[in-house]
Amino acid sequence: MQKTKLSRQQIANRLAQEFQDGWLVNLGIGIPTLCSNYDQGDREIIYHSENGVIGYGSIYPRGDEDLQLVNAGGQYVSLVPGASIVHHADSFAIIRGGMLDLTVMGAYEVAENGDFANWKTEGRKGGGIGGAMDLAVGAKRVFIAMQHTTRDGKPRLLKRCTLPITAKGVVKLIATDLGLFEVTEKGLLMREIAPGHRPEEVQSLTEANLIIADDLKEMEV
Amino acid sequence: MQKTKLSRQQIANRLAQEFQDGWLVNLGIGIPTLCSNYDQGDREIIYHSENGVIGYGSIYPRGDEDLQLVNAGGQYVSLVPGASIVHHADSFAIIRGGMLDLTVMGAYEVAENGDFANWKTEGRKGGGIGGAMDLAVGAKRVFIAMQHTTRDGKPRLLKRCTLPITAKGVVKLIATDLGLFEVTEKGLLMREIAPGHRPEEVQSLTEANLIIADDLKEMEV
Amino acid sequence: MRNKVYGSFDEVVSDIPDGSTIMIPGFAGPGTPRNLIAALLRQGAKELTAISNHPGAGPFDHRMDLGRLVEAGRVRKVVCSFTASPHPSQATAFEKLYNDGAADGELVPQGTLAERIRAAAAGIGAFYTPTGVGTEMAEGKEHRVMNGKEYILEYPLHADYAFIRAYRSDTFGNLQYRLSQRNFNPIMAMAARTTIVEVEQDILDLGTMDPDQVHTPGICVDRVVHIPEDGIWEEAVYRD
Amino acid sequence: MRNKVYGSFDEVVSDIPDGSTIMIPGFAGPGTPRNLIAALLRQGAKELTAISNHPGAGPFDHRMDLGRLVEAGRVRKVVCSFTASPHPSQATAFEKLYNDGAADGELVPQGTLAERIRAAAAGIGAFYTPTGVGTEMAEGKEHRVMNGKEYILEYPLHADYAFIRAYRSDTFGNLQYRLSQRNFNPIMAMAARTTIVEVEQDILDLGTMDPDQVHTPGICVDRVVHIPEDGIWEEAVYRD
Repeated sequence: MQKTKLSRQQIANRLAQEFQDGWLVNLGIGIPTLCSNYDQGDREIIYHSENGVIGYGSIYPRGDEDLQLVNAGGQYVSLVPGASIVHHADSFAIIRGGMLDLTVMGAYEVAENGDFANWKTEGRKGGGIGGAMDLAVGAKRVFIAMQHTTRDGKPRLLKRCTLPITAKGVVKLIATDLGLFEVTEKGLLMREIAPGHRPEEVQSLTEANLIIADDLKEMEV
Repeated sequence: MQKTKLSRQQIANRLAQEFQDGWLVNLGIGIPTLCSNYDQGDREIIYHSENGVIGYGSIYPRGDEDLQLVNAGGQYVSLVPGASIVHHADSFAIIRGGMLDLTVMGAYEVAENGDFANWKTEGRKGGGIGGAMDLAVGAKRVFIAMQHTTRDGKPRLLKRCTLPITAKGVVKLIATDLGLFEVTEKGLLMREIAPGHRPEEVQSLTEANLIIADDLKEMEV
Repeated sequence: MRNKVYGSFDEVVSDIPDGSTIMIPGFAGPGTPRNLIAALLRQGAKELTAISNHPGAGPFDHRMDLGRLVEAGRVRKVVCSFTASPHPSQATAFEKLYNDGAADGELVPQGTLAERIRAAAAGIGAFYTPTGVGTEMAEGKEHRVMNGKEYILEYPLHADYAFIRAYRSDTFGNLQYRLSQRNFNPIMAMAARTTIVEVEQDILDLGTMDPDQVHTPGICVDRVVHIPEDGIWEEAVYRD
Repeated sequence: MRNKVYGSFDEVVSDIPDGSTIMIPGFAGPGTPRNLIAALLRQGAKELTAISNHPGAGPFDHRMDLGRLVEAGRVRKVVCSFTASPHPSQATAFEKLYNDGAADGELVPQGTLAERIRAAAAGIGAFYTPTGVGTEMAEGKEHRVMNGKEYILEYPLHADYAFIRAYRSDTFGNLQYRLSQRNFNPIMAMAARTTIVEVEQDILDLGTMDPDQVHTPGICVDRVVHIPEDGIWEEAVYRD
């Protein structure tokens, strides 16, 4: 078996497979917005974007885009039949009011207690919060899509976050280029692993102690 | 000169004459809603109703009404070109946010200090506030249109309100069937008087001390 | 997107339990969900709390509204801006029960009522409003002066159900209202846990309503029923 | 109703004084009032405070936005949800000045930003939100637990001017937006003391816009300018 890390789109696809029929899902900037490219078949997922777009679909090919229609990442998207538009205060009313079944976000760090950090990096003044803090407290579930390590190979799945957090104890599921991880009361459960990798390899790139699922699966890519 | 009291429509007309070109004006239930029947000639007044109608006109003749379009008093009204509709929270955002140049309301009592009472009557449990308290604190000016006395002939322009007040010190101008009164720092100034009436007659039906304007005019009816 | 269209009013209110809190919009007629109220009257749920600008009419107005549920003794409490009518001649069904202590009332200025409903929809924990300062409405409430202006603290109003009257809907429940029918409908539709709608026009196919012209997004709507020809339609009531 | 249509962008921004607070909508492009920003750049007002989701681009994006005013040293402070860009490769003009202490920043979560703007429009004195609890954003803020949930207190954001980008307007300033162009535009148009609009389509005659389909009532609008053919239009920028 060839040793393979998941691509950005594959990370997005893996999380998209977890979406349940009828869910209202917010996709954040970065890998998460790629989730709307995944073909859900018979399942119907309604994508919400913080800028007030309710019911968008795949990212548009260049040249075919509508310049007035972007997702949270500023990418041009399509609308699905039944879509609607609201203004920013109503969009965040929907978020804060608890209507989202799920939000998918990127992160710099996730801790085994479900804390995560995605708005401020080491040594920089200021930060970029966007809608992350509202989404993290408002949505029924928070999933994270991220690279398993920094570019320098440092772990991002930690015992405790080192960066200023975005919200406390809200993360439920994490997909990285190396696996799929569930935040449980006992710690971080590795449910799936990237093709050709051994659990010890993944653990060596992870600060948090990984619990290996009894039925650990190899990810389909 | 024949002794004449103003009709409800005449009371409304007298206040409507005070409206300034371009004003955004809310009309409350009762005599105030009759103001939109007054022909403002070249002046343009935009009427706002608490139920979210912005830009309505005269009350519709029976049979011609649109059943989906009422003013604050539940009367069927016309729309003027340039009208728009908002929902109740936005309508009261406009009120509370300070966009109204004027609100005209009815009252049970008005005091010489500008307090007024229009939501709870003597000896009744509960009350009917409607939008009155929001309008009273939100609008730039409050005018009152009312009968000068109760049906039993008791004064309603008082030194101090006896009923629970709607708001403190906000009333600027009052039109009754007997005159036009301005709330000033020195007290209640009678600027105009109903045709054929003497100031002493009006004072005898008024608890507050009336200051008689040097240029007291007889009202045109 | 999921088809939320049901065939009858009785069906869409069948599961509403005793003790529910229900938001009921409408302002002097337009926007009142008369068919859903009639269905709930048939259904029998009791001990209800209603959140509504007005507690519904009394004997002076024959139209189907919240007043009929109150008259039938099915409403425990009404949160509204009129616990008494402005004119004693138009005393409501609620007012009589309220005076006798047979029903509870919470009197709220209309703008505060709208804002409390909107706060529930928006996940806001509480807000400071200037409305009511210096009046009986402010008694017992937390006061605060900010930038020289006095405010009182008000809390959100949540509900189990909202009954909604709309002009148009598509099969997913994207809604449009017509003229002053809009009033409390959009904010109540967003605030309640379950939102049930009666619709005047024929239900539209998905994708035929302009996304820019949706007043209430379908994600806020759970059940939709088209008003049949023999349903309850708005009718003229004249007021001086 | 009054005709609010002006002939040029220079004219409608001519009276904006130094030290003004200006709301600037837009989200990743759509809804950004580029022509008004360009006019203000020509006009010369300085010591500005901007309220905007994003402080505008840097050298990596050539489009006319708030970043140009910042680059030109005309902005004293930005209230926004990005005082630093997510990617250092896309460092904004503001970020550089902010790091050097040459410009001030106030970092606000996006939903709190929207709600603070809406609170200003609605005359709300302050509100409790759960957003940011347990993070650096909550430090120094008043906390309160209600129904077992923790909230922090946030205050309204007022402004002297709002620059608005709309799709359609009539002569009175009733506005419609198209798709995600809407974003912050409706709430900023309601919140600012003076609201100035650039409009894409030909200005409509009074009475030709459906009252049910107005996104921003004309009573919230003060000045309207139609974008001429040689004006600044939206253009494609692709992001991975």
